[in-house]
Amino acid sequence: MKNSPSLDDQVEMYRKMILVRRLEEAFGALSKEGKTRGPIHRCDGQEAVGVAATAMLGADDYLTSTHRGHAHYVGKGVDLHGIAAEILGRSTGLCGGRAGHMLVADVEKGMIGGNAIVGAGIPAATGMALSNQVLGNDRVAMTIFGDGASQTGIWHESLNMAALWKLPVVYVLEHNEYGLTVHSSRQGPTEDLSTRAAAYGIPTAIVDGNDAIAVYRAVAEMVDRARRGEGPGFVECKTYRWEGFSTSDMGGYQDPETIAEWKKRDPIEIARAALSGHIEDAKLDVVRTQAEEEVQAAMARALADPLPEFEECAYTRPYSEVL
Amino acid sequence: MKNSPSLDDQVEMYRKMILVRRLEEAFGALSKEGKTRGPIHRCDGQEAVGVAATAMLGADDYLTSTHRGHAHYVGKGVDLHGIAAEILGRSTGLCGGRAGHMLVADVEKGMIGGNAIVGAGIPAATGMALSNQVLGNDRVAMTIFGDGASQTGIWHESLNMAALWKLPVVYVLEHNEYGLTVHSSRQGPTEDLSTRAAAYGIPTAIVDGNDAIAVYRAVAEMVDRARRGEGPGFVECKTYRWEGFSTSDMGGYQDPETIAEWKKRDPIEIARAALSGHIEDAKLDVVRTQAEEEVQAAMARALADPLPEFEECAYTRPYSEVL
Amino acid sequence: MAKLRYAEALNTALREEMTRDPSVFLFGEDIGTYGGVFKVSKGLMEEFGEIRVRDTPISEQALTAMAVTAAMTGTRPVLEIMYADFLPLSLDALINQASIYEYIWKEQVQMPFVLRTQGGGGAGAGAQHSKALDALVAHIPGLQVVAPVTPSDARGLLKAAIRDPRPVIFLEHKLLYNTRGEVDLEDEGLIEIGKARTVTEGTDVSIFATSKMVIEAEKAATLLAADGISAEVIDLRSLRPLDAAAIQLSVAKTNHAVVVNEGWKFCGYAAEISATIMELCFDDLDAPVARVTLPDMPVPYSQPLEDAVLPNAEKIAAAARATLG
Amino acid sequence: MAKLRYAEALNTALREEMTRDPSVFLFGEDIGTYGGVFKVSKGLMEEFGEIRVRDTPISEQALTAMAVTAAMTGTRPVLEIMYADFLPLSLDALINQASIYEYIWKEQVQMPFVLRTQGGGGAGAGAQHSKALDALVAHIPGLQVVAPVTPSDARGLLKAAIRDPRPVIFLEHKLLYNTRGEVDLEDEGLIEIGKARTVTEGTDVSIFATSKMVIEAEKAATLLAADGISAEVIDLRSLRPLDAAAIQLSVAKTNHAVVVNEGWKFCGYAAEISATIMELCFDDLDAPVARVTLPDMPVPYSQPLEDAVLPNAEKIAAAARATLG
Ligand SMILES: Cc1ncc(C[n+]2csc(CCOP(=O)(O)OP(=O)(O)O)c2C)c(N)n1
Ligand SMILES: Cc1ncc(C[n+]2csc(CCOP(=O)(O)OP(=O)(O)O)c2C)c(N)n1
Ligand SMILES: [Mg+2]
Ligand SMILES: [Mg+2]
Repeated sequence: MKNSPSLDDQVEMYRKMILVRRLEEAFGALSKEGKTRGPIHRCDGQEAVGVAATAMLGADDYLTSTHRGHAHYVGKGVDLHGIAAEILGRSTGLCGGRAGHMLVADVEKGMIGGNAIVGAGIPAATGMALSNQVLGNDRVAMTIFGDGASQTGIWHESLNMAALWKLPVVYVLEHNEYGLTVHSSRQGPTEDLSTRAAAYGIPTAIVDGNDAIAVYRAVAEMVDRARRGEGPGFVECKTYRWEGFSTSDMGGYQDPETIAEWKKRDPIEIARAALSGHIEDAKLDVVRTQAEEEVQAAMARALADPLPEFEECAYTRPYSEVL
Repeated sequence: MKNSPSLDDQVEMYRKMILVRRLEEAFGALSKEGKTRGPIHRCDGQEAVGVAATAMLGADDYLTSTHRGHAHYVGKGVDLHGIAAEILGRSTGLCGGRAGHMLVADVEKGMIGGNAIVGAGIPAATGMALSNQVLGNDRVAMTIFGDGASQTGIWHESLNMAALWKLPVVYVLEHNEYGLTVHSSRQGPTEDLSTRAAAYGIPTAIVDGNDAIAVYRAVAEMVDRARRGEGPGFVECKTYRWEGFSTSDMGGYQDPETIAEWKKRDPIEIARAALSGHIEDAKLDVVRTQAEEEVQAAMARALADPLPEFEECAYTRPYSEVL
Repeated sequence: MAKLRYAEALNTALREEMTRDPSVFLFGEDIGTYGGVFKVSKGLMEEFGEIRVRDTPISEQALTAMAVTAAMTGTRPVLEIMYADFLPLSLDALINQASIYEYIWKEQVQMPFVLRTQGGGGAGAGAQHSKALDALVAHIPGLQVVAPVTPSDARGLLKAAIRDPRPVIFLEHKLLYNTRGEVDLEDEGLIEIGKARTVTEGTDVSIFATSKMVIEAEKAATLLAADGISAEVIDLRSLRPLDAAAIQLSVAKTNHAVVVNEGWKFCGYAAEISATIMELCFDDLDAPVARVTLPDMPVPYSQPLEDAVLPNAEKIAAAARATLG
Repeated sequence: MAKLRYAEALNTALREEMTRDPSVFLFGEDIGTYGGVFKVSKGLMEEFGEIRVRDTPISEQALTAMAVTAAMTGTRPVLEIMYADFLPLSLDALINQASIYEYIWKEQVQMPFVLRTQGGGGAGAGAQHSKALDALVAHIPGLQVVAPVTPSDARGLLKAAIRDPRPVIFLEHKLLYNTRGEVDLEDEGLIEIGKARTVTEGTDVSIFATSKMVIEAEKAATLLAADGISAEVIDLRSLRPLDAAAIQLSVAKTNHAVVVNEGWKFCGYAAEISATIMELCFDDLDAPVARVTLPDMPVPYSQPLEDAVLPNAEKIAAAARATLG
């Protein structure tokens, strides 16, 4: 089928989803022990979106993300230890601990970056696509954002301009049914949100967000179009948030049965099932084990890393005064 | 036909359109003589939208407008001399000269108000509709805005909430093909803009904006729905701006032939043609003459009125310091 | 007297005002079913229904504009903006709309709305969730801005704000919600907007502080007392309008002033207070007014970095000592 | 030397920089076909094409955010925001995005963009089109803010701003576009951001002014000279970073200072300058620093009302006289 991921791509996506899941679990556990700082937004159960949507991008392509970006970071090839250390505020973190988990950026990997202002990643990627058009290169910009972010006005201003100017940008909606604690049915009048993109004449697709292959195919088509100069595309990925909004969520508003239903559709298991028959189970087990070990090693190293000293990162011009 | 204006309504709309046209012409002439202050945005050729869209509203219903609000003001029943005096900065103006022509408000008439921030009238009416819903009254809020305003993010945030909460608000798009000097084809990728409202499940209609009866019918249906608690409606009125953007427009970007074509479809003539056969020409001539005299009288009086003294309108709390 | 958490005091104020006046309604993100991310509106949707307590989409710009016009047309909206960092999204509605109408429309309208939000650092929330943007809103004519520190003030000022005929920006602090204090629930407890509160009397130096910085200033006063310096701590409480009389009285006594605000320094709220003190008390001042603020940079995430940039008791005490020469 | 209108000087700067550097591009409302409502970009779309000179929809919020990230990825965008009154719509992009990235991302990125806009009153444009919101942008760390008054400075600062690796907010004034002045087109003419300009030397009182208020200050100096008062007029020109050395030197000489800014007073730009002068020059000051600003209210439309509220030469001279006692 057109735009299908190769078997290698599929294994890599499987591996990366495991990296993300284990990372989320590790931080969930640390948080319960009181060893993390600030809220952490886990994406357990949604890994297929971030990992598969970014799988066909090069390091030259740009990605912008949200407060819930771990799968996006890993998908875009950002170093796992660098992410873990940043989340832990270590000086070895990708941003030296200045950014924290919601704002990770790695320019070399085209990940610029996480964003904790809901909706802000959308014009950000659109501006990068504008830059690509002005420079005449063939880079594509992508932004992954939530159903909640789709209610912001800046979403619309951005999509309008992208469609008008045929900018090379791909919009990936990670629809997990919740904007913080409010169900999407109480944030907007329609179930699908991509109809709004269609109103600008932007090609849209709706896919099962827990099926990495489906996400990959739909997004790859849009990326190709964008790279060919045919303008923006929009993919709505339907998924669900297993964990609370963040580690500080007090819960009580998600239905346990719905969570249980969705857990039956674990994106990692779906990816694995698609591979079995093509690749031996034992080989896939090795992939999994190695991924798990990689997370453990990254976490252990990050936890042992030093916190930054303020002097290393005091800052002057254009900040007119520091301390 | 359902929701059709009565003959009396039609005559009244005819009369009000003449009031507006003569007002625009009077200000155009004064401006050429250097006797006005600041830019004035005329609506010659677009009168049917503002006049007909508001014809079925009561004084209890709310209307918000734009920088190009003269037809909206007159449609909503605001006193002509009060408008003229405000545009001339006189102390007898509806706002004592503090507001100027872009910001006229007359709370008793439900006109609150003009707005020179493009797009700002849209959440304004939506907020009034929210207030109506909270208070449980049966007032309707309406906002008239342009094609340019339809590119602002706040348009979308507002329409989403109106649809979600079934607010009693009617959105009337006065599509005159230009946002300042930029043609609508260079502001957005699609010819019709109401498709965007449809993406929120809001009922929409597209009408000939130069035909007062067509505007009236479409809008009246939406007003009725809104009043019945069935939620917002959206009417896109296709029209054209004969004059430049404002009295300070240096021109050069509108095609004279297109203007000439549109002038053949003068909304005042269309309204008159619809009446002829039902009402004697002589009677309609009297209506016209009286309207023209009303404008002359209002202008003459306003021009003779005094300018305000600052002391009358210095202002203290909550403004912490004045002069 | 009840001992309430700050968040509970606010909750009480909302309940009291909603009970008293049916035109009061609440809206904002996550304030309904969940009761607000800081639980300030806990239980109110159950009590007052979904029309008067409304969860909203993430649309701060329109929400603020809607609060302005809803207030103009018969209701008293109380809008929660989850973080002060999002105030820029509210600013067109505040600067170009709320600020102008009463005057420009010749007193035809009033806008009795309250915009509640919370700002400030110390929670590891990062550069986009830790700012105190007081200066942005305090700059706007026609708005009143308050920032209560004690639970009792929180209740009293919120009730006053809801009853006020004009817009009030109500600034809370994420690290205050769990602090406790006495609240006299028998008393109506209204607090007049525009009046400062003397926290500690003193004779050597006046420390004017806002929001959570008042607590740091109190601690600084203790540190200074150990050095034999008597500091007077004043909680400005009403950032706009300002209690100029209280400022003058205090500086006339101490001849030295330190201003503490958690926002940025350059063009920040502390600049206004510093300039005002200099204008009002020029002859009384023995030294320049000192400002203790966030440095002019983003709030970093990692604990040692965030600790280094936030104003605190030690920095305030050091500024006071420097002022005394 | 050519005598150019201010708008022409800006146009020249844009053309020079676009010719020099293909990564410079312009976008904004009505800047292309029409050449900008103040005709600053006249002829540039014809010359550089529609990709590099782009008319945009009315979407200030996204446009500003896009300037930030376009600047991060290899281009040098120059965005025109038609009126400073619309800056609130740009503010999330400036405060929560542009302000933070270079620091938070550990210097991985720079953002060489310029946001041009124009503010101020005097044209009968009403409360939503007459404001000087300098304080809003000057408050933001990581941004530089300039406000040239002469055509020569307009060209030189715009060229410097476009070449600067960091964001620059470029403030023009609607009543300056038609003013004329000498511009040396033979010379590159770059002007360093961060340096004030002495307009008139004097010994009795220092008047620090911004944007069009510099012209009013010059007129005030003439009025004062008639009274035998020698005023030194300094054009701050770079609102941020501030030329503290120039301020200190001048006040050391005159011992009296007046600050003039067309924005609101409370928490306004003048408050920062006033506080800074007091901090830097406390022992030199013989009187409190005076502020001359727009009063804290909306700009009314009608001529006598607008005239009454705008700061002008008479008010500046009066403040200077009062300062001298
Ligand atoms: C402008 C803005 N408003 C509100 C918030 C608070 N907030 C953070 S995440 C969030 C929900 C976002 O929902 P969605 O976009 O669906 O992302 P998800 O959390 O589901 O991944 C909210 C309201 C914010 N960070 N920024
Ligand atoms: C937020 C904002 N951006 C830009 C402007 C400048 N401006 C005034 S009117 C206008 C065009 C509006 O177009 P449209 O909504 O179609 O109204 P029309 O003038 O055609 O009636 C523009 C760009 C403004 N007033 N407000
Ligand atoms: Mg979501
Ligand atoms: Mg138009």
